[in-house]
Amino acid sequence: MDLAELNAIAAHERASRKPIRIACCTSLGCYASGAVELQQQLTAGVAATGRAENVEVVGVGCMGFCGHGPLVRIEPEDLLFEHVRPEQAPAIIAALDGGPCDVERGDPRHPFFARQLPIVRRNGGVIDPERIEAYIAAGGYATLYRVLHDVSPAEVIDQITRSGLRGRGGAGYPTGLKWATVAKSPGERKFVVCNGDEGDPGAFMDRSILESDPHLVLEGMAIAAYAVGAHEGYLYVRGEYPLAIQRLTRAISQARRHGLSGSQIFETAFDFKVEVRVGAGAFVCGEETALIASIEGRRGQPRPRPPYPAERGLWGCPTLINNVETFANIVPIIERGADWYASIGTARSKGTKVFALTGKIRNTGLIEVPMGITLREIIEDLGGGTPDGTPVKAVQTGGPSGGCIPASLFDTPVDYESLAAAGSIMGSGGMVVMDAGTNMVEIARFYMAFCMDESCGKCVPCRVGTVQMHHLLDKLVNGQATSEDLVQLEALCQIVREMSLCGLGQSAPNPVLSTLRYFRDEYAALLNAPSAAAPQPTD
Amino acid sequence: MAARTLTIDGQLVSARAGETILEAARDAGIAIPTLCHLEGLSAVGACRLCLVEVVGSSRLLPACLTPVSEGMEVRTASERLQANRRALVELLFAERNHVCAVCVASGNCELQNLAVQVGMTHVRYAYLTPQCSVDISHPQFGIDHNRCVLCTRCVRACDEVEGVHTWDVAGRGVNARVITDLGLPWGEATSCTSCGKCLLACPTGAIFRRGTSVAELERDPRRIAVIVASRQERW
Amino acid sequence: MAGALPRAAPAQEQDLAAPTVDNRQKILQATMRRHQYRPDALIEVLHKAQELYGYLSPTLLATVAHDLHLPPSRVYGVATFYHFFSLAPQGAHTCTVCLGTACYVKGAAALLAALEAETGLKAGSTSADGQLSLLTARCLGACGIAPAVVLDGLVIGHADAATLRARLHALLAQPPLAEEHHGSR
Amino acid sequence: MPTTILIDPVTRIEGHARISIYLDEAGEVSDARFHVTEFRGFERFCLGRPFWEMPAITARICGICPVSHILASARAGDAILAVNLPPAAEKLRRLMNLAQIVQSHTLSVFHLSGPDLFLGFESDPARRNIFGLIAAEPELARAGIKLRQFGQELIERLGGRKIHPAWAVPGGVRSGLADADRAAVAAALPAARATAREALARFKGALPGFSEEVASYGRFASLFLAMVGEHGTWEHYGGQLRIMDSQGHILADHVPPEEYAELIGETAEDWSYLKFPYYRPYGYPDGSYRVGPLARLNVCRSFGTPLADAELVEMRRRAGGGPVTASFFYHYARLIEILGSLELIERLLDDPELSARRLRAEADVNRLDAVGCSEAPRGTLFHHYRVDERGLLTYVNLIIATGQNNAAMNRTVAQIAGRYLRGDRLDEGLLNRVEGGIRAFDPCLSCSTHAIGIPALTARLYGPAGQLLDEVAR
Amino acid sequence: MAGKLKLATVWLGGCSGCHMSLLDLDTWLIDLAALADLVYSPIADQKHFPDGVDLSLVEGAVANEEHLALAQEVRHKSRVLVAMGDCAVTGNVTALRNQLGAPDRLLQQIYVEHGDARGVLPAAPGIIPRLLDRVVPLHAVVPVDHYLPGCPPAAPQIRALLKALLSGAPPPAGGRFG
Repeated sequence: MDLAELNAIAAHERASRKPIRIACCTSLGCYASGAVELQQQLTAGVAATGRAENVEVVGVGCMGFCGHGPLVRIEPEDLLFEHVRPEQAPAIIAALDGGPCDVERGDPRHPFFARQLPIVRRNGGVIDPERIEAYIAAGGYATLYRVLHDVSPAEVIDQITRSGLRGRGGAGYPTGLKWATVAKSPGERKFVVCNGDEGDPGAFMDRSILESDPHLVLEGMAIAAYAVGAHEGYLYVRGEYPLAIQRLTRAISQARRHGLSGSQIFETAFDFKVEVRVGAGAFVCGEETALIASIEGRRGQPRPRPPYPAERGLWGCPTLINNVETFANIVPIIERGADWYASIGTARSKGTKVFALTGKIRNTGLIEVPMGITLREIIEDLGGGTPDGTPVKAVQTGGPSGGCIPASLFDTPVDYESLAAAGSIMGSGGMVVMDAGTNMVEIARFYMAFCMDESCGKCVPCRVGTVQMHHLLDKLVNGQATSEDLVQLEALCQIVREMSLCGLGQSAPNPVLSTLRYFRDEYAALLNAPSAAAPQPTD
Repeated sequence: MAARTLTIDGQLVSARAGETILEAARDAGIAIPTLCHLEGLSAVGACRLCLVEVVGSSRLLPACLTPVSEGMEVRTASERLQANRRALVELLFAERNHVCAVCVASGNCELQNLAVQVGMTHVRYAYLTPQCSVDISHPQFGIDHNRCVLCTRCVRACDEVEGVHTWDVAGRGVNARVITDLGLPWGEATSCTSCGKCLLACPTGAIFRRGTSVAELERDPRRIAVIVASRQERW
Repeated sequence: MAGALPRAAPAQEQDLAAPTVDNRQKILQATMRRHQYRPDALIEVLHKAQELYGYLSPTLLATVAHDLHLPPSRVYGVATFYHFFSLAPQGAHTCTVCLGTACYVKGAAALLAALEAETGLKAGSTSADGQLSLLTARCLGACGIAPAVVLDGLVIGHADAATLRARLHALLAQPPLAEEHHGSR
Repeated sequence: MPTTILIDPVTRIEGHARISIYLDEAGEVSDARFHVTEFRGFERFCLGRPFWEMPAITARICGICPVSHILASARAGDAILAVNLPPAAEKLRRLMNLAQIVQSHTLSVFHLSGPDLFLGFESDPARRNIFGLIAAEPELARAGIKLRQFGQELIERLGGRKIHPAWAVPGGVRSGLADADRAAVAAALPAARATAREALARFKGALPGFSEEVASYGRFASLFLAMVGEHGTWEHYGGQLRIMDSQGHILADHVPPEEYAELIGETAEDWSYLKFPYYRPYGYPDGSYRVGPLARLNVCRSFGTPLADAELVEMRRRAGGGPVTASFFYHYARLIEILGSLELIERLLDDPELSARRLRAEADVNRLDAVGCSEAPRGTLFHHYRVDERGLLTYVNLIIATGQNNAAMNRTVAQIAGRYLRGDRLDEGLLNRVEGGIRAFDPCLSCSTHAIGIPALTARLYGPAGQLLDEVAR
Repeated sequence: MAGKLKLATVWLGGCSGCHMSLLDLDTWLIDLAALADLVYSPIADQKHFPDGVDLSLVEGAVANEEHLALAQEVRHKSRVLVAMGDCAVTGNVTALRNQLGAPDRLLQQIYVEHGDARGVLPAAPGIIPRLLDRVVPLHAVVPVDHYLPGCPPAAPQIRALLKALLSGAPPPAGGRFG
């Protein structure tokens, strides 16, 4: 493969496009709602009505408006249809002629779409994620070509550093700095690992990216490998994402066939072989040292850091670990320049962030917005508030490691520091909206149950502390807790946070602490008189 | 070997480069509580009892794994650390069914000693009272999961010293259990050489010799280090 | 309102053929060979083994340990660490309720309770006749269509108790499946 | 018009109990129930544990007679191993059991019943305790305290601690008696013996004044069960079972303890956590029997030591010959056993074999079903275990002395109430008598329910329809 | 009598070993009698727990309804409350039944399956107290001022604690489980 071939593929792909395109979302949400059959019906309908010359039906990646799926978009008219059932295919085809159509219509100019700034999701809902040609036609792999031929590893790292990109997995560590550390770390053998173990319940950004644009991630990884001097990579994807795994696996073999992965990429001396590793249901494997253990085929138990994986990672070798969204940002940054990227967002949080907007919200789905947008804008403008119009009470960000932010703080800008100051974290991007009917203590208990179940069991504070905290929250929810129990709960939060080995344990108390901070009255209301807390006799 | 000078609890201590804070502290006669640590075995930093404060680090660091550095300032016994350690020991006592009064290791138990060392007067947390089994299918040894603290010293002694890896941990979280071979009774573990190093390494009464009655367990975990050292000597 | 998901196991290689009772062992061997019997392929191999056999029996684990040159206890430790692996046979049919946050906020707990009441099964258990396993998941990433339930690999979005009850009845009314089946989740 | 009187709780006994007295429509006592209110569940929660740990676990059934449980349990363990103990181990175990009989009986006689026996049943309730005895009879009290101390210290010298020594184990014992300890014990013996004799003398002197109590505190015909030695002598360890009726007929003799189940059945009542054992051939409740000091002295031919035998002859004479049926004589028997135990201790201390080094027989599981038996201070104690082939317990049954006296205690209460109850009112006098009657058995409810409890007595009187007529708590 | 402290000892779910250890103070008991009046104890005759007790030593775990009520009464009426021995401090052997779950099954096995054919379950409301679902240490139901571990605590430890508390000094630290 060389540049000419790449361009030829792109040109051919573009040339074979038809004037009218019916794009049918085939990402998980729509997929699960019958999108495959719908796509078949549309294809058959187009053929049956003799329009195959002018009209193509394409399965595309996630359009983001998951709560309204299956979604169908007709281009170039930009007609959006929602909740489409397979039997409605003829009606949609009829709509091509402006005929009557009783299929539910969406508004592509709705703030949900209009307020977004797709960078990593730019191909989502646009290209067919199962065909490398579609990606190449959208400019794919040209950046890798340019990097391998014209840019030194140091320059790549410098660009990433100057872009201000920070890790999208949660902690927000400066990506460029991490790359530089791995690049500097001595070692014959280095690894690049993509963390696709998106474990936060209520988060599906990475799934969507992998399902919608797998090559974007692969290309980003290859650039990273080039920059840090690695020749092997792993993509660790949770086993709960079979569709993403399937598309990713297909993408890798396509890339290999096209000489875009493996040995001598683009006929340079650069080798980069990447393998998919499928997780097997362990949230803790999102923690990088546990992830490493899992890739090595061991129990996903973290080990204390330092040493950091950048120095000692997979099999003791320097290892770069970034998450899916981080890698998806690489190509756009290199393509359009660090300055462009750094112009988006806030002073310390650059670029965009993808969020999964779920819970008691009208417009459920996936959004990509510039850093610095306020929670209110996301929830009210893009999200449209609660389905029944009642006030939103709080939003939970950051999953089990995050916290609940009350409506009174919705003017908080979404950036790493502001969210942390509000007692939560950016996390990987889950946003679960809660209305007045939500019991915040129950939510805290829900997350604690999660952490308890997902604790690997290695260190004492997390293994036992989460169980004890859950027990106390259980007592609270059941109205059996005393004020002493509440004191003990808070003390335990502190202990587990300070003493735990890894991020799972250290952040497990966060949902409790943040709900205590903003909704202490709900805890207080559940307290019982001390005497009633005594054990009850058996019957 | 280059020397490093640091202060531990205000005391000026000199240590070899590469030594851990724990080693330096013990050489200087400063006791830092440990449980999962055992000289002769790799350190895993799991029990968290040896966490110390290091000036300049926002997080607490495990003394068993953190190498000393020049000018390092370490505090091993701040009020916060002591309170947290006590809580950890209480959490351990609450986790399984530790009944010192009727335990084979009573009087020779690191957990029982830790309770004294950290000043635990009682357990503030709810006892979880899991249903744990006792396995005495091995002709010589037995394991009582009621008394296991999941320190994995048996796992490491078996793997690193005996070189067999009969032991490992199964399950996760509070449901984790040490197991032999495929989780079958120990007596059916064909990989076991019956060397007894797991028994030596165990800090509590979890692993014992069959026939041992209450408060009768005799074993000296320090022998693991002796075995390791004498091996190095030979090779 | 439902679409079948591909199998969870890695699909990076083409299988020799559709698995049958007779060639499962061959397929498993081929998988290990492709990984050059490397110990770090353990999880991949276990995925394949479970896909082929439905669950990881002691014999199967012993074979994997032997062929990958791993201590049996390590194989057992890994197999029990990850929620995906099952050491006991699963029901002929599986019903998995997602308990991710989005689903939880939208009533997944009540849904699960209804299913437990309906089937008489506790979450995580299999009926005595081996026909149905009632399971839970910690977020399928299908939050956009919460609450989500997976019935025999079929994702059902915006699930409600009445619909599920009807579907379950329909499923269980079918003639019982043969003893051998290929587990998929 | 049946009526119930409830006495709650019973004081100065080892355990939680209350008493109900039922009156029939004529106002006569129709029944009495001694309710044991504690439960601990040893028989169940020990399952799945190795039998080697059982001596120490079952010791925690009772802090007063842990040694009895330790020994019965260790003997069951011996039987599982199917070994013969080194002779020294057997002798050391005997020594400890005798020490325990001394300390436990002393506790009963001085600390618990002493105020009744030496100060009188009518003394001030507020002073009716060991501290009251200290105040009123300092010398006697001090001597009693020291006698108990003698027993406890001997236990400590053997087992390393006074209470719950982890010492006797399946196959033997863990340590011997150092020469210095042996000498110290020997040196303390004369004073102990003097106290025992003094107490006996005081008791005998007061006995004529207790004629009411002798007549009515549980004086009835019943069976008696105890262990006897080879020649029918008094035995406390390693003997065989004998059952005798009040006429002195031996109904069963030299029954090995492992065949206890053929002799003894057990049943339960819904009003007590204490089970009801009975002599199987006679059925329940006809087969109710008594155990303990009085039973031991009734069934044995002789004690086997000079001082005790002389006292035994005298007691039998005072009781009118033949088996003694008055439960008040439990106190008497207890004092004789203290004296006899001290004599046996002296004899054992002189045994050179006590110094042997070999104290433990080693073996693995050789038998899956085993019974261990010892004479606890309060009576015959059975530990019955079944284990799997590795030695994990699959079945545990414990038959405890006090349980075997359960029916007798009920009868005693009924007898006292029948004699002293006037109308449907409770008074201090009745309470005293009922408690005194119970105390003669020295019930150890920690043992009998594998439990322990609150220590005070309240009486309740119920009307015909079950309504509370009266309640007295002093 | 004025000036003498009021001492009580209480016995909940345990084996009485701690009380026996108290009696193992032997002749120091005579000294103790000079310092304090024993106003409630299993070895004394008072039927009701009196008001205004200065120091209460509580042996045993809380295992049934009556223990619970008594523990609360004792706490209410005592200035200083000591959990004496491992059962009161940790639940100890008394709490071993917790592993078997709620006590119903336990009772069934012991009284019916191990009993004879006419076996019945003890159940007489108001007469024999209902068992609590779980045996718990004393501090789980009432605030405790001092803890004295040991099974039982040895007599010298009890003496050291009593000496300190009776003289108003803080009790000695330490003590060991088991």
